[in-house]
Amino acid sequence: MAFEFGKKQSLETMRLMLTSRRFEEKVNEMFMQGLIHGTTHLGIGQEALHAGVSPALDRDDWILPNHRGHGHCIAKGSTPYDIMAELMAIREGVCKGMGGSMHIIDTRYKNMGSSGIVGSAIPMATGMALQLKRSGSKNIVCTMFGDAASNRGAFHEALNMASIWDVPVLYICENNLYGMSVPARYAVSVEDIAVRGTAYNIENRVIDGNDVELVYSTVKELADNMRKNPKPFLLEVKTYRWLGHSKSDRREYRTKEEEAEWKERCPIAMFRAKLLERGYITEKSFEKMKTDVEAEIEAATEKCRGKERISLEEALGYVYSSQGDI
Amino acid sequence: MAFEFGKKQSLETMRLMLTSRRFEEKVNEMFMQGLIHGTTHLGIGQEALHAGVSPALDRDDWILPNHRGHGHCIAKGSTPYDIMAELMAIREGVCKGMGGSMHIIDTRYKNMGSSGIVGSAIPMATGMALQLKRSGSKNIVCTMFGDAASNRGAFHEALNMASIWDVPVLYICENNLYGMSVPARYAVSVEDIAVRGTAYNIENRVIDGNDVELVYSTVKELADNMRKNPKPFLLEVKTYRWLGHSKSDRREYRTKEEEAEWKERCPIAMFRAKLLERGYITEKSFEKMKTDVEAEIEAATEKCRGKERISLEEALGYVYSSQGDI
Amino acid sequence: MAEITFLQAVKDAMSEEMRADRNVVLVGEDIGVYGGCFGVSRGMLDEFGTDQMLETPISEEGFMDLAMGASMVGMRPIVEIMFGDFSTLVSDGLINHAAKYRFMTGGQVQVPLVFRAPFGSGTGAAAQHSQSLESMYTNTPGLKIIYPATPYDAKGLLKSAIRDNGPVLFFENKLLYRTKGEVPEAEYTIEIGKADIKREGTDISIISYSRMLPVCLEAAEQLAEEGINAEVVDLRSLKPLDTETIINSVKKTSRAVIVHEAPKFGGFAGEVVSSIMESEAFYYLDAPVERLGGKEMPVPYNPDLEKQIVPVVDDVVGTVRKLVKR
Amino acid sequence: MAEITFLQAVKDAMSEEMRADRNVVLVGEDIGVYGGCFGVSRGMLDEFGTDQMLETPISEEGFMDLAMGASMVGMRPIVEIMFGDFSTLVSDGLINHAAKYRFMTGGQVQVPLVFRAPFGSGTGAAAQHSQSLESMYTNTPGLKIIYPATPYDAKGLLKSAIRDNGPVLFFENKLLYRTKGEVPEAEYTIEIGKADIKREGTDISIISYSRMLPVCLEAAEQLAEEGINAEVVDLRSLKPLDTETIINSVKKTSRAVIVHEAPKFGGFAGEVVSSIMESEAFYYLDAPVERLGGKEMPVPYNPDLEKQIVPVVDDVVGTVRKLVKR
Ligand SMILES: Cc1ncc(C[n+]2csc(CCOP(=O)(O)OP(=O)(O)O)c2C)c(N)n1
Ligand SMILES: Cc1ncc(C[n+]2csc(CCOP(=O)(O)OP(=O)(O)O)c2C)c(N)n1
Ligand SMILES: [Mg+2]
Ligand SMILES: [Mg+2]
Repeated sequence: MAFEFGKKQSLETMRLMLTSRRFEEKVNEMFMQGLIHGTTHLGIGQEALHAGVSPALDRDDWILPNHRGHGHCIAKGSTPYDIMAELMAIREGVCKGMGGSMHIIDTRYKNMGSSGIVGSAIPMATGMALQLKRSGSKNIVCTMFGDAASNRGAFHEALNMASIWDVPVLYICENNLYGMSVPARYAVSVEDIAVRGTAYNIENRVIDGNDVELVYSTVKELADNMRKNPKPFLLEVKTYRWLGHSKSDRREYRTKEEEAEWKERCPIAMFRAKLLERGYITEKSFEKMKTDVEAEIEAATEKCRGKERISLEEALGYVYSSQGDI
Repeated sequence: MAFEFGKKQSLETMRLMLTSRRFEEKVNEMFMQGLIHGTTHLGIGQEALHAGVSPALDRDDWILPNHRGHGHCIAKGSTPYDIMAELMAIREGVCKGMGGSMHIIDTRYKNMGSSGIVGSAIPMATGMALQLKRSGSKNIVCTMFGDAASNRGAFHEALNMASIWDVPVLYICENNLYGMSVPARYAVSVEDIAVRGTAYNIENRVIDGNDVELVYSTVKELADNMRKNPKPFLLEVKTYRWLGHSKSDRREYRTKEEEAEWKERCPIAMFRAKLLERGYITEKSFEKMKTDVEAEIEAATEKCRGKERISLEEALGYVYSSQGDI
Repeated sequence: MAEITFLQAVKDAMSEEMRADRNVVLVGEDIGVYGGCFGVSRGMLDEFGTDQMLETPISEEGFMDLAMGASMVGMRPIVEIMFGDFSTLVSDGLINHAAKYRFMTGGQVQVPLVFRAPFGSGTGAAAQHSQSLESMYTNTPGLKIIYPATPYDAKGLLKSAIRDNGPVLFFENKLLYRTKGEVPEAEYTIEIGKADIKREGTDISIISYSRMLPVCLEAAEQLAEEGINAEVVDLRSLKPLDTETIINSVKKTSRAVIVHEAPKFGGFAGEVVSSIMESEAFYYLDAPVERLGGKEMPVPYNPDLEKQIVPVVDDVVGTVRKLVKR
Repeated sequence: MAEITFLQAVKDAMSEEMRADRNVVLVGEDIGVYGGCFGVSRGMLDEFGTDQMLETPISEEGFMDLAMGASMVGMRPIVEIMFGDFSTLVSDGLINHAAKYRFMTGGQVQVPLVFRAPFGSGTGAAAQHSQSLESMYTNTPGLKIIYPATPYDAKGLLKSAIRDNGPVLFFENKLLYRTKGEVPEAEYTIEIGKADIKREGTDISIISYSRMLPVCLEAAEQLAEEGINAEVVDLRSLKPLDTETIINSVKKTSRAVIVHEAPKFGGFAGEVVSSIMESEAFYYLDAPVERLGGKEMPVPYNPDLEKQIVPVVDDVVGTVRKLVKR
């Protein structure tokens, strides 16, 4: 029978999902108010992945989410403040304000972040896993990328190498049906991207990406196998992003009906129903958790106010390598 | 029952195979004697492909062989002289001596040649076929590439696009077991490269690339279907190159035994045996054909002597586009 | 004359040429329903349909090579790369293929292909979405390179680029998209390779292109108030470079400064400096020619720093003052 | 001191560093049994095994990104690209990733990666296997670029490159591989970014690098017979550029010519010219600084033309005579 979280983990997981959701809502508001510049890609609707993947990994396993990765970064250990500070481009941001939304990298928590070049983190992740393996580590690398990224040549080259060298890397394709405005059913020549694994002799599977317990138990199973028997795996998770691709997306390429259907399958609502049923939460305790999370995000945002940004001189210090042992 | 050539076609096919074989032997000799500079990649052992592919296509179908393509170029229409002249870098060469062995392009015979960037002709061929289709032509494009080329990202990106746009392009993967010194069994993560078609929903098949009648009949069948119902196909042909990858290859990466086994499966010898059995040739008529071919190649080579090369001024005229209709 | 935006000018140029010739095809990501990442092709899908609007998967290398192949058999593709930064992914198609095929084939083929891409910093898009990469291409024989600064120039030059029978790179600065300028209703084109004097002057030649032009023009206005009469030369095309106009301007003013957004070290200004040094203009110089370029660092997300890394009006004014004092 | 070839020097540098640190790994195509396309790594597989010799599929983009990823977690990869021309395929890894990650992450990671590639014309390999592509990279902040001309410099600089904690590009001219020079048995390194005066002189500074250095030295000998005493400056590193040595030399000689193999237009000489122009050396000039570079064309297969497109001794001699007469 299907895997179920116990009470403690259920609450932690729910809180993580709510944190991811609220964080993105807040970022969205701040963009609308012009408080954050540049652009961002929000993961609302994909919280089951955020709460299902990183928690299923070891603390020292690495992740490389894609550009829609705030939730994954929080799940791996960065605080909402760490990330909000980066979006606000202040010194206390994870990348000292030099990276921005697309590049939330936090090596303290073994998060190598995303590349702004869609798909290029796939070979990078593969190389990291290869080095972990040759250095005798039992840790693995998990990289998430979208349906559209699977059309990049980098995907092909990386998966082939991972296969011939038995690299312990877990490829998670977050198939949210669109790459920007382009439907996967148009741009991706196969129905299930997971089958692309067969082109490299890589085991693969498709699962519902909105069922957090399924995502968690699957990732845990795969990661544990991979530690014992190092080789790559391609996991496709079907999900949906509720908002536009980035700010300034009118979403003319999809129907309101489709959006409504998927909102019916809200990962948080579905999990909430289960927890109510299992008696792990009550309407009241859930609302309480939501307000706590909101308060936490507000506090994190507040904390960014009036914080300093790094200087040109300091920035210049990061252009070239520093010498000595690393 | 298996397809068989009639007498006339049998003789033409045999002559083509012998011409390809002899041409390569001659080029090899000339390299050894320092009469040709640069480098070259010889197709000895792969003659069943040369004589089986282009003759099965329409005159106006395009081909793009890879760097090991002299035999294909002859089969598509260029004379041994046209190509030898190119290798000798004289004006009368197919590319006026500007391209060399790796770039035998002869648009008179709808041969767009190979790119020196392994695998990059795959998307080029796909684009050509797409344009033929949208311009209402019934012609298709056939591109040949090696086992190692199937590891290039360009392969992945091209096949995905060919699939979603129903592009009439026939991809022929000439799996000769090695990419330079690297065995396909090491570098290619699948046993049969044809299965990579499933990653793009592209039909595929594996055949013996040393059986000229099988190659011919298969290509004919696929090309004819493609005309009626435009969509890509991935055909893998298993074969072997007898000589080194290029000049200066000591072939330390494979055994003499393996080479001997494959020479046992010489496409010319196997076809010769059939024709003797069918009474289409006699030992004597076969020897006669061989000496005729040798004489033809010698004549072609002789003809190159003392021919002029183009000047720097003329070459400068090809750097930028010429205007007016094309 | 109507006032239109730079963005509209680019769109009009493409639309007019696509109307006139069905073989002119726009190729790129999210160009259809979405109308392009920056909205350049908004509405064009309705007029031209999928036959002339080829919406691609995220396969930059692949669709560049695909378009290049198609261009050799009748298509006249306009390949839109979403961000100039991603031109790294198509540099092989441009440098090793598009730029060389006419030459390598001894003139058998032409490659009437236009590469278009938005580029530049100032939008908070950070290091991988903000570069000015002209120097990757200016040293490649066979390529023409255009950097327009006004709607009038953008339209006239893009039309010439589309009609050119060779590969042309056309870079559009993001910050110019919304700027307006007069453009005649009547059909016109501008010859590639001709600079334009955007402001006549006698005391110094400020030589620039693209987004830095308005900066230089504003600087010239401020300098005029101090009695310094600067001439502002808009290169418009980097390759071929209009050395005649540069030289004549410098002979007249006997001073020059070159301004671009790309980092100063290794930037295109070096070519302009050398063209002056190698001409008789050298003997007219009353002061050394100076270069103003971007700082030696990737583009930071931090908006305070992002503003500081490209030349601004004060930098130009200061440099000119210093040179004229000499 | 022993006399060894340039090729041996490169091999010794790699072997010594690989012996000293197991995390130094050679990554590339046909580097194992085959010993590398040019034989640089012949025999190294026996000593270092597959753990430090990572033989890759033909997946340049993929294995560059893979190595870049590995370098952030402990590997110190030396990525060999078979021909410098193929660096187009890894330009994304170098320009958008390796050069930027330390900066983008606010100093969280370093990218101790060496890119090595043979380059240049003169071998009859034609347009796609003969280029000198430094200008693709010299405008990229974050990269260091080395073009050694002698075995001594090659060994000392490559060792420094391998020990550098940032990305370093190391270009090896094919025609230099067999040249010999004195190299001490004792361990030594050469600081990146320091030019070397290979011949002292007083009348003119001939500034060059890599394969053009011996050409310039020979020219200097011929000029000496005419009583012209030329100083020959070997840049060795293009980035960082040793402007101090350049400036001091030009102040001494008051004349300069820069010589490289890459096409003149848009070539690196422009940066050197500008560095002189912007320094006090400008006021010492008795003649304009000249550039000698390759002709404005792809490298032709035709060997007569191939010889004519790069600067030769007579070109240098002629230019110097002209400048000194002034
Ligand atoms: C190589 C490259 N091409 C295009 C882009 C622009 N872009 C950024 S995200 C994106 C869509 C990616 O879709 P997908 O991989 O499915 O991820 P999702 O956004 O759906 O999570 C595009 C086209 C880019 N950043 N990099
Ligand atoms: C992108 C690229 N990488 C490497 C090379 C060098 N190279 C030329 S041919 C070749 C092997 C190709 O093997 P395969 O595709 O199997 O074709 P085959 O030579 O066996 O016919 C290599 C590595 C190249 N020309 N282009
Ligand atoms: Mg998606
Ligand atoms: Mg092969």
